[in-house]
Amino acid sequence: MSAPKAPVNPNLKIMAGALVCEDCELIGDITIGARTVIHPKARIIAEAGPIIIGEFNIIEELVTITNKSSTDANSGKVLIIGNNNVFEVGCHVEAIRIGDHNVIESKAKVGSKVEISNGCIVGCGCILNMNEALPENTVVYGDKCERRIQRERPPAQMLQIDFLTRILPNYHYLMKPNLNVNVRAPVKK
Amino acid sequence: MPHFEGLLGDEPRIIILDIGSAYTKCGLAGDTGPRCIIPSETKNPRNQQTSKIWDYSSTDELYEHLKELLYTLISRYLLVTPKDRRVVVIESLLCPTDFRDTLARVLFKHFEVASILFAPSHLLSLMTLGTKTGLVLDVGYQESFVVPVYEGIPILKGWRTIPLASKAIHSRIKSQLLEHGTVSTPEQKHQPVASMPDILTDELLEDIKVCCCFVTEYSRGQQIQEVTMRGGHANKLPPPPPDTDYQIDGGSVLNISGRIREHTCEVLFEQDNDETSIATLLMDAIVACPIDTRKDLASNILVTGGTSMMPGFYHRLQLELSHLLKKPCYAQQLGIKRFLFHKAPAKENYTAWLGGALLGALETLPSKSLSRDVYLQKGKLPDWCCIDSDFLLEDKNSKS
Amino acid sequence: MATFATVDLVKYLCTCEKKFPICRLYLCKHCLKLRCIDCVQHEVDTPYCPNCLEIMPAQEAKLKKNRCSNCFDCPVCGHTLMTRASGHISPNPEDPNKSVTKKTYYLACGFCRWNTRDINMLDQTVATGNWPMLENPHVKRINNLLENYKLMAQVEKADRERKKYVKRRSHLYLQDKFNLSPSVMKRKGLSSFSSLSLKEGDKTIEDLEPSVPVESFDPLPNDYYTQPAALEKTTKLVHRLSVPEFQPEDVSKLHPINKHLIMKKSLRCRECEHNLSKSDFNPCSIKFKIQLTALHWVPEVRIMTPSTFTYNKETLVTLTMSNPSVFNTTVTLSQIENETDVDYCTAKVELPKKELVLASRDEPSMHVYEDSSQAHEFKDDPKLIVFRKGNKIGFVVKVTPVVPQGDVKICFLLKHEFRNTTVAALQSESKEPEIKWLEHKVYLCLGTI
Amino acid sequence: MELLDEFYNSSQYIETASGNKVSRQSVLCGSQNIVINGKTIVMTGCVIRGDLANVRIGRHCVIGQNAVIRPAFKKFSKGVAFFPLSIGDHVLIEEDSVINAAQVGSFVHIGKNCVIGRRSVLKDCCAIADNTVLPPETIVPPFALFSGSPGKMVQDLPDCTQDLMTDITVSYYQHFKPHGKGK
Repeated sequence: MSAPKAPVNPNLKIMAGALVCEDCELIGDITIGARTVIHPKARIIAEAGPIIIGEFNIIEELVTITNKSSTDANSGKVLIIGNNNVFEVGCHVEAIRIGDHNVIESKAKVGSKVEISNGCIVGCGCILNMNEALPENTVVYGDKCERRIQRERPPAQMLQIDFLTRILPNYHYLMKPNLNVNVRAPVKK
Repeated sequence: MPHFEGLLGDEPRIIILDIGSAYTKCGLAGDTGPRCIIPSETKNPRNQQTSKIWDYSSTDELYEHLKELLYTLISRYLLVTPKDRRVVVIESLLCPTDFRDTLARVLFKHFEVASILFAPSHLLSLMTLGTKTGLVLDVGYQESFVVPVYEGIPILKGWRTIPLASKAIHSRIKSQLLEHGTVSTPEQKHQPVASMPDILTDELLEDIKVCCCFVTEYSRGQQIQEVTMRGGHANKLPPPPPDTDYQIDGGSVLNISGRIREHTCEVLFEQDNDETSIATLLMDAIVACPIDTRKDLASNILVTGGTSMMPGFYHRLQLELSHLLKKPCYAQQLGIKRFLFHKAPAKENYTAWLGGALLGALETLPSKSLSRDVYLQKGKLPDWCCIDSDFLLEDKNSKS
Repeated sequence: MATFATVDLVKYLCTCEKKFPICRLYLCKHCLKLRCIDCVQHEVDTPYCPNCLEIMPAQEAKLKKNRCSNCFDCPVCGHTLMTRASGHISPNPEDPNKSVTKKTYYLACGFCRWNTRDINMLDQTVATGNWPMLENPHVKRINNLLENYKLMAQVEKADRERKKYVKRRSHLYLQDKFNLSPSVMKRKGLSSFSSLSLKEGDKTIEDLEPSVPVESFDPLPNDYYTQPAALEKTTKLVHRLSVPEFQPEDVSKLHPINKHLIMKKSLRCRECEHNLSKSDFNPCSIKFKIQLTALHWVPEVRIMTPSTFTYNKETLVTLTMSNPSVFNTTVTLSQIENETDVDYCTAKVELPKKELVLASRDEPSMHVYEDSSQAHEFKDDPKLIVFRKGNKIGFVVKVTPVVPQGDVKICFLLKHEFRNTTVAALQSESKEPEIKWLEHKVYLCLGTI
Repeated sequence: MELLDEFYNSSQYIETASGNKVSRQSVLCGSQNIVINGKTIVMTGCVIRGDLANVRIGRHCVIGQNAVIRPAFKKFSKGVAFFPLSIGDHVLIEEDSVINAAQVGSFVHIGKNCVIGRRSVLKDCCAIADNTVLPPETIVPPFALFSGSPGKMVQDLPDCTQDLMTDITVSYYQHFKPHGKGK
């Protein structure tokens, strides 16, 4: 387990109640909302513009979220991720915007021209790179990225967040929430 | 209840097999439907290449592929021990001799089945109705095939076939897409399909046909043919149905124009240079039959084959026939007034199979089948078109 | 998947003249011949559900059409459905002030997220079973037909019995029964079915209602001409064909599909009818009651490292050979006479002329690193035997490609000692097992030029 | 084909008393909850999440580069629980695969870039082809090869799978050598 060593990122804003493991890479102007859990080895890179992550999101290990607005029109825009989203192990997200209650499953890739509304599931290994907006409650699944509309949106992961908030501090160095403060220091709980 | 188990298990159930040119239907006698309908192809587990059963260059190749296909059917779907079981094979009258010879070789030599009965598909289809007379139209993959059957006997001079079926629709969709179709990919919108013809796999064409296309109604069909076949002005076309966006994978969208959706199935009904279509096929078959059988045939039409499940097919066929009846060439000859259709208690694509399942459940089956002993002794199969093929029955008689 | 890709480089010739990697071959200990999956009999042992891994007795499997009654597949993507519970709060019928939580269950797919509520199937009150089954709407009609045909078949059989006694008349008999014209008579192959079409002379069918013909059909609904194809509401062909009897076209008609069983099978030698492989009864077990895989009895040849080849130039190639037997085994390699098939032999090969002795297989030593003392024990020629490690040796062959391009393929005859331990054990305890020599043709693909 | 020697930088790997070789660039979270039984190789970039629940890995396993071993959670009416994850002996997991299973038996081969869904159970002697996605709660019976997305049974494995897997994992360990030592 590596000792706390991440360089201080002055543009990183972590709301009180968020749980951000120290052992991950957060580059650029990033805001992390309350009760969001970021597992170790996640990478969030605000390259072309800021990234704002809402509340109650789970971002698992080896996830990469990049603001990489590829077209000129989007350049410099903020990548806003809503609430109650789950980013599973190893997914790659470069979307324009992500709403609420979405699940991006393991190894899925969401390209930089995609807008995800609410209640969508991008299945394991599916790749979305068209210039498109996913309608609400879309499920993308399978070898051929087939789609269907589900009736109910995926449930919120409140219980899991509660559990993780309890358990992760026992094992990991965490970044200290710094709402409205630009100074942060690693703290071992 | 071991006693009951013994009773049930005494007679191993007969395998009913129908290897169609696109799909294979397989199941057990006495069932109300086949256990599986799978593509008639085999997949090489090493390089994932599929080979179609009917595309064979030699009987040795066919032997290997049939063995593979039957192994899958028996061990994955039927879960039975093939040895010493009886088999009913449903075959078309047009089945090539080398195919049935090879199939018999695989079944007898490799799987060591007890007996095989080769049963003609149109007779089996009629069995599902419980009638003895009818005009059986099979619209399958390769061709459409009509056989008049009167009092249980096929009228051989009445059979007609035409290479208009699924395959023709697929190639029509393909050529239309290559001509006008567009694909939108992440890189570029509305590229012509012709720039990436590889995306048009057989599977995709089939799915487009199933999900997007339909058989249009008679009057619209006539208007369309006026333009596409006889060079009428394009503004005479009926307003086409809306286009459909078809997702190919996560990355691209194929635009299926309304014209493709409506026009492609016209291939079955267009009367080209020879003035033949599926409808004229039926008419000509009736004309070729003895005059006293015609009325019975026309009022007992049975349509089988997966392609006839296209939406709108029956409605169109019925109107086509009624209109043909008004044509002088048929009106005078036929002397019939109407056509009546039967619906079998099965989906069209397994009607013949169901007939096989009925036949296979009867106790007379052994006496009609070719047993392995006789096959090994004679080394060949009887065939309906060979006069010397009576040996099967003769042999049976002397044996029984 | 390296393990399963490279086994194809070395193949052994089965007795049936087909080539297989050694792990797919069996050695019949009674015929002492190699057998492959193509030349053995496959028999159904026990059907079981691949999901709940429970055995279903063969009779029950037959009745249930080889489908598990508790596990279901998703009709959309084919993945196994999960049972999900949900709680409903409803007022207590006895005490209106209190409420009770009632648990109900539904089936849901964890992959495409289809669930039984999508098709408005009612939730169940128990977790397993009880899901309504679809029934073929034509069952009654088909059974009626079947009953009738069975009756006719009986009549026909009785007729034939009678016919035996009046054999002379049989031709005439057929003629007046079917009114066959002579031209049709020639085609008995066809007419033999005619007796099954419902004509049975005096015997008329009482119960069977005739099929009712239809004169006209409804035109397509107007939506076909005014709406785009409703792809999300239409099933694909695979969905339809996975339930042949129903073939729903509308997504809302999809129904959970009972999981298809798979089976444990046993293999039997076609010649001597002894079992070659019979697995344990329990579906979870990986043990076998009988298991005669060739890997346990025949020395396995492998290629040590990939080599580069040039046309007409001699290259040294190291092969390895390992001994599966618990005895030291002597092996000789020789050229295959008259191997002319260039498809399998594209290079000249010079093989070790001396006998090779393979040390016995000894489980614990397999995990130990190489031991140079072994080389002395077996007096190995270091030019020939590159290394010796437990039951494995590395030896050198000289390969000269004789084709200018393509794969370099060689073949040779492998002759090895074989001690039939099981039979020996049966005969007597003290006797040394009898030594037999077995020969196998081995085909190797060494690489490309 | 015999396996080729694969050399690693001895400073990059820790060899334990029981013969495990664990990359320093792997992440073992909650290492007190992780049991690795011996002669198992954990390669660079692996993540093993012992912090969520206990993880037990048997003998002679190979965990390829960037593989993630992560106990799966399940929701109950009164909260969530992460299921302990156990992996048997002689298991080969190739690179970039994500294992969220509840149980992986012995003699199992998992190809590259697979996702093994939550609470899946892989019985002994089964295999998962490259790029397969097994959805949550998939059961893989013995001697089955699963492939595709969703993973489905495509083929039977040979009866001697146990011997093949033992051989390949043992020889992988023997050929996994530090720089400078051995041949």
